[in-house]
Amino acid sequence: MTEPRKLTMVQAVNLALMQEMERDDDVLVLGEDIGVDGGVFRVTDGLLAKFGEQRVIDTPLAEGAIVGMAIGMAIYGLKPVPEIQFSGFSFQAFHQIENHAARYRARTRGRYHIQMVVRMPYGGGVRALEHHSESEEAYYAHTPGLKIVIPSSPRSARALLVSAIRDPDTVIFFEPKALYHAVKEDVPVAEEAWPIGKARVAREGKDLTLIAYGAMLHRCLEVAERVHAEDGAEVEVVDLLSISPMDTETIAASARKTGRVVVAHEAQRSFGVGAEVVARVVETAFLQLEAPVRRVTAFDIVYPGFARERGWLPGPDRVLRAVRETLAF
Amino acid sequence: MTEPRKLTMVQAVNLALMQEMERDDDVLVLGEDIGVDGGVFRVTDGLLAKFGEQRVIDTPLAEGAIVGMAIGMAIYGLKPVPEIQFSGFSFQAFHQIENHAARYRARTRGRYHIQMVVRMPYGGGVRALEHHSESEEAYYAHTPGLKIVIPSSPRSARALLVSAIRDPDTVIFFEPKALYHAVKEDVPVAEEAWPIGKARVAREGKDLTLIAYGAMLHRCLEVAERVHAEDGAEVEVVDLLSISPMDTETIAASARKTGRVVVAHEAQRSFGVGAEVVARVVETAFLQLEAPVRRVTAFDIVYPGFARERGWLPGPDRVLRAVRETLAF
Amino acid sequence: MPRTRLDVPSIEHLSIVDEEGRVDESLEPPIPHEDLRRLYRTFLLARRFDERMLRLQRQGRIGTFGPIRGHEAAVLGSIYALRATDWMVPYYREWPAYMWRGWPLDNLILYYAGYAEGMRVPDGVRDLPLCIPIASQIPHAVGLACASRYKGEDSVTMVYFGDGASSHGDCQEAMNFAGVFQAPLVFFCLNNQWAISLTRAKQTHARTLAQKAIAYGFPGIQVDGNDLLACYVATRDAVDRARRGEGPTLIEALTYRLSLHTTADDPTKYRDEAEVKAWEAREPFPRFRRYLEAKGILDAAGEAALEAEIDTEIRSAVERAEARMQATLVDGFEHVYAEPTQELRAQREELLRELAATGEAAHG
Amino acid sequence: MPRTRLDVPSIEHLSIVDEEGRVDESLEPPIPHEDLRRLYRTFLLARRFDERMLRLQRQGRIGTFGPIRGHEAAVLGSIYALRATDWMVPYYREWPAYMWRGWPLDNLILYYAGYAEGMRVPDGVRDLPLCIPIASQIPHAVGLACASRYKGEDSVTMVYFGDGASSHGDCQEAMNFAGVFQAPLVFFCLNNQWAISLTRAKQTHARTLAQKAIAYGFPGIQVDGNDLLACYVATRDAVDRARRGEGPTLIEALTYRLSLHTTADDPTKYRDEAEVKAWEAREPFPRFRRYLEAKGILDAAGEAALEAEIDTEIRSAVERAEARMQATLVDGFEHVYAEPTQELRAQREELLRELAATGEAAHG
Ligand SMILES: Cc1ncc(C[n+]2csc(CCOP(=O)(O)OP(=O)(O)O)c2C)c(N)n1
Ligand SMILES: Cc1ncc(C[n+]2csc(CCOP(=O)(O)OP(=O)(O)O)c2C)c(N)n1
Ligand SMILES: [Mg+2]
Ligand SMILES: [Mg+2]
Repeated sequence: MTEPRKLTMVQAVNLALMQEMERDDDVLVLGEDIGVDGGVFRVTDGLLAKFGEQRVIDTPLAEGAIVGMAIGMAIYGLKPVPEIQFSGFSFQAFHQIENHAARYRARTRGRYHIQMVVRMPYGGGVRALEHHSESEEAYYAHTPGLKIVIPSSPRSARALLVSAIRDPDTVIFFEPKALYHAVKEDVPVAEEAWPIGKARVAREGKDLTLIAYGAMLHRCLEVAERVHAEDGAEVEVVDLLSISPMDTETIAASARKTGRVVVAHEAQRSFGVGAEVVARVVETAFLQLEAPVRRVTAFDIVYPGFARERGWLPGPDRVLRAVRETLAF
Repeated sequence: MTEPRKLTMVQAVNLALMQEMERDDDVLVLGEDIGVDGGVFRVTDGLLAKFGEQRVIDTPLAEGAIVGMAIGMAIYGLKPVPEIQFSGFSFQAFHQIENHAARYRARTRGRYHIQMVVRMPYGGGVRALEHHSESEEAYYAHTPGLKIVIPSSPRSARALLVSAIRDPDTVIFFEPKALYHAVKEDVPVAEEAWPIGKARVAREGKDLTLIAYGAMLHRCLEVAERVHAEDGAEVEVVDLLSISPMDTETIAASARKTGRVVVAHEAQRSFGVGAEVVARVVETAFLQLEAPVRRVTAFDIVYPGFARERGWLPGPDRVLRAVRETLAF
Repeated sequence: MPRTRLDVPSIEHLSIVDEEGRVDESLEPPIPHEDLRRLYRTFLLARRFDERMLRLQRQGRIGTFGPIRGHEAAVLGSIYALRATDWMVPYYREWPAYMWRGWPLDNLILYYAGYAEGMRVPDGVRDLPLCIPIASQIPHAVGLACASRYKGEDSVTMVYFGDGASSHGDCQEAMNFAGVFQAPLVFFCLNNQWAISLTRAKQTHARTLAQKAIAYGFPGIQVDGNDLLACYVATRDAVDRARRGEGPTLIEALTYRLSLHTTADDPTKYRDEAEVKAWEAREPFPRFRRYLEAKGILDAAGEAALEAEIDTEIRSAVERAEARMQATLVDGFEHVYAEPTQELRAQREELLRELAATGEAAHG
Repeated sequence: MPRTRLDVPSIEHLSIVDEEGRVDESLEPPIPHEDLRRLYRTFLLARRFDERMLRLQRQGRIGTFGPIRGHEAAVLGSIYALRATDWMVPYYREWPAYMWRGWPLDNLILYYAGYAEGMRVPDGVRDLPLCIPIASQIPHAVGLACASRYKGEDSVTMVYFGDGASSHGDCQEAMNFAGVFQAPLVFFCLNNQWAISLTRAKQTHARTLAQKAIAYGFPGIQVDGNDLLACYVATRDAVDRARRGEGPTLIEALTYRLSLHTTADDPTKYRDEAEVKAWEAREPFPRFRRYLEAKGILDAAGEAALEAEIDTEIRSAVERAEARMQATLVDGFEHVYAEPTQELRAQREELLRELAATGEAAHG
């Protein structure tokens, strides 16, 4: 029981929910199909049997009301963890998040606050129809009062979800669905909580900084290994983990050291998270920069259907080319 | 009748609507209080009397249905111009815009398209409560399939709204409400349409590029004059007009010429339009850059109420400091 | 039976004190005189405060706000049915309820002068702040109601909204949730016949708003919203039912927005003075006063004293509010998050440097 | 009259052919035999197509999709009441309607194989593409209906949605708009008792979905959704009323999702096989076939031939679809805007350079 266990991300998220619900009666989950069905990805499997209908609430089909109801629960003092079945349907609740979740603490000068984690599977790579494959993090990240967290592995998912649930502010927790079953990782059974707002240097290097998060991280690590093997260059890979607050210090330190930066994400390019990374790099490491900061992203087109998804998602090849060109600049 | 007339932006927008509705029976307007009341800012005044209830539609209070209904009309082939009473309530319709308006052409491979202009007053400076003073353009700009237009004066409002109405794609048209009555400008009575996607060099200069849009433009022009008078430096001021598509060519040409860039907007800083401008400048003018690109924006805080609005909105002083520091870098 | 008629619940209209002040004694609730006196005082206070706010706005001392004249009986009749441990979720015409529940008046003035701190709900008071995005507060009430029940409390939640709000998805989704979860919740709709310039008739094709409850499977009732007693009785019954675990109720209170939508509004553009006059004749204040007079609760001397007392109370609230109008933008960096982020700390420094450079103590 | 009962419209249930195939002749609509034959053919085609799609999915030749087994009578009965000039707004269980309205089968296969071009609605067909975000298509139907009327057409719009969708704000706002604008519109709710794992009973506390129409002030009716004739008659009446300018109707068709929610779903997690069995006994296909047999429209020989014909039709549709599965991402740059933007042209170049570099002809 005290040994770490190899878990998938689905199991790791489930573990975090189980343990936090055991630990704190005020934590509860709600959403579509999260109870009897255990969630369409089985992330909430077993919670209903263990915690009952008052804490594992199958709701009617209405995202606005799910999040709105959760906000009311948080005003009361509970710690709801609503699930949006797919991030593509989160805009149905966006007004509740922007109008209220993000503002309630400021609006009432601290009298109330919204301790809520909105969980949602996001991202591509699972051969799904539109609205089931897109990446929406940038829409949320622009909103003061919210925190945006994106884990990249079972262990980080578990450790960050625990922190998100305990965080007194609203956290939008994007779960890269391509990773739900893709990798297994040792996850300690004992409590583990990682700080929100800290990036992680996933691989050290001195020649170029490659910044990513979620499922892209793995493609970037792959590229770093390949560049090491084939070109002898050392790519430092930064896993953001928290999109907002963004860990400017870690980014800046790495950028100042390497002078060359590439940022990669699945979302379309323009007005995305990559732009913010570029801006912060320019603001904090301008004098050390030896090449323009490159963005490797999906193209600015509507999701083209999964038959065309492989080219739409930025794969290792595209990252590799950007890295090589930036190294050669 | 053929002479230009001095109009406020409210009158200029009204003129564009009048003339386009006269010209094309398929153009119609809908929204809350836009008929009998003529709009809470009087922008649609007189339209009901002239075009009747079938084309000037006072709707029940539901932004999602307003935009959703307009999308249906556009699928049919009409050219609806829904109004959202304040941009702060546009998230209530955001799912309709992101899920449908932006995607319908791609989804049906061109069989249907959404020729619709969603008009909304936006921005601060009018001593209003929360949701009535914020700037939401970045949320929309990240969405492929949409165009985002922000005029900066009566004439540009008229000429761009005409283009937006005729544009076969969905345009989100943000009207800077601080400018509704603030300035009068000559507006030609005869048809005038400016291309969407083109920025305008509002003032030429060789020493620094200052990029802005909407109400910020005027604060920036003021700064440029002051820098000219007090420091003898020539600031080039670029008025974006179209946030998406963004006119990278104009930005790049100016940045390459001056080597110093400051971008200013009312919206909060992080993940905003400014970040995208920085990214494009870095991508297109890296070798000419002599200073980090600076962002002058609202702080990343929740709208603090209008008693604190003056400090929250980036005023000329803040722009001036950024310009001077960038010139001195 | 190939064509079968299915049962549908019925909808009632309730009135107790009519326009002439005649009381239906079979329905008259037994309200202690002390409470009637306090209700009357709050009514008068709300009325005078509303008038003073209009003057403050005209003088530029506060910003745009929505007067509440005409809504007092509906709000007070309903809030009187609540306990202090019950939750109250308003939109923006419920000042009388705030007053009833012990808010300092200066908070409201401060808020409408552009100071967010006006909406710091007083400690211990189970009210939510005003809510500007129409209908968006209604799902919160479902959450509060279910949370209270989950924590084993027997408290009830009441949420207010307008006729306009009833068209919004947020309202309709919330009612459906409340029905499904049998939430201890009262939906109180202030149908004041207008949503800015849109009449009730154009807001929905349903004959009543009360009948919308049928869509969600719980009781709906229409009351005379200018009749404080009827509003009280309907709410009391709904609150009792909710407290007993019998689920939500929708109450539609028929009243009228006698004043402007907000101070930015010009109703002559869209409504007939004659209609306003007709409703002025039905307005709740004289009716409630007549009821109290008949009960011997009010007398002329007492009223003059009360007016003077209220005038002083409002005057000192304005003074307190204006004394609190000390804005520094730096405060805006608090309460964005529980702990300021790295980025916010940096931006706060930026602002402080800027203030130092300009020599300004604070930004207005 | 201090407590008055207000009138509320009533709700009817309609059935014409019962589970044993007995026909209520007083209600039986006069459908030409040729049409009955075509309806039957489409029904069978839809059924066989659904089965084939399941196999294709299991073989990995298409992606996730939602089988439609059990919904055919409701969809065909209702779509039969529409003219070609009327608009049809589906969600995703209305393939029989697409088939009825002339869509090539290969489009559906193509779509579910991940090719957006499958949803290029055939020219001249007034259908909308499938809609994935639940209920979000419903307001579009209001727009189509009002637009048709504005252009002086007498066409009607029909929109389909599920029991789950009825809880969504988009649905409820749209119904309210339709009532206010008296839109020529039919709301057709396929109440198949489940929304993935949520039962009808937990979707709303209302006894019927039909009664939700009362909230919006227009007629609602419940029909046996496994009875093609009842679905037709209810829709015909609603369409006629809409065409005459008498506004919208809500039809709730009681049916059952006999298969999986989608191929990614495992219903054994949440529902009882006994319930499915009970509904299998009521399923629409045998009932409709029995009705046609009694009319002498079907015979065994004809049916065997029809099965063979349909098999060939589906087989060749699969072939055509697979021949069309030629993806290049470059196509994705088309139809984002009417004219590609400067930025998109640049990104397209980027992609082409990338393809040239890797020597790939196209990205899958
Ligand atoms: C979501 C949203 N849309 C639009 C507005 C602008 N607005 C403010 S009040 C109002 C009318 C509200 O009418 P009703 O609900 O009847 O309340 P009343 O003001 O009549 O009391 C509108 C449209 C808003 N505040 N929120
Ligand atoms: C807005 C939205 N939320 C959630 C989903 C995920 N989802 C897909 S189908 C479905 C259930 C739909 O139920 P119903 O409306 O009854 O239609 P049915 O599938 O039963 O025919 C859900 C929750 C979605 N597609 N859209
Ligand atoms: Mg109203
Ligand atoms: Mg269903």
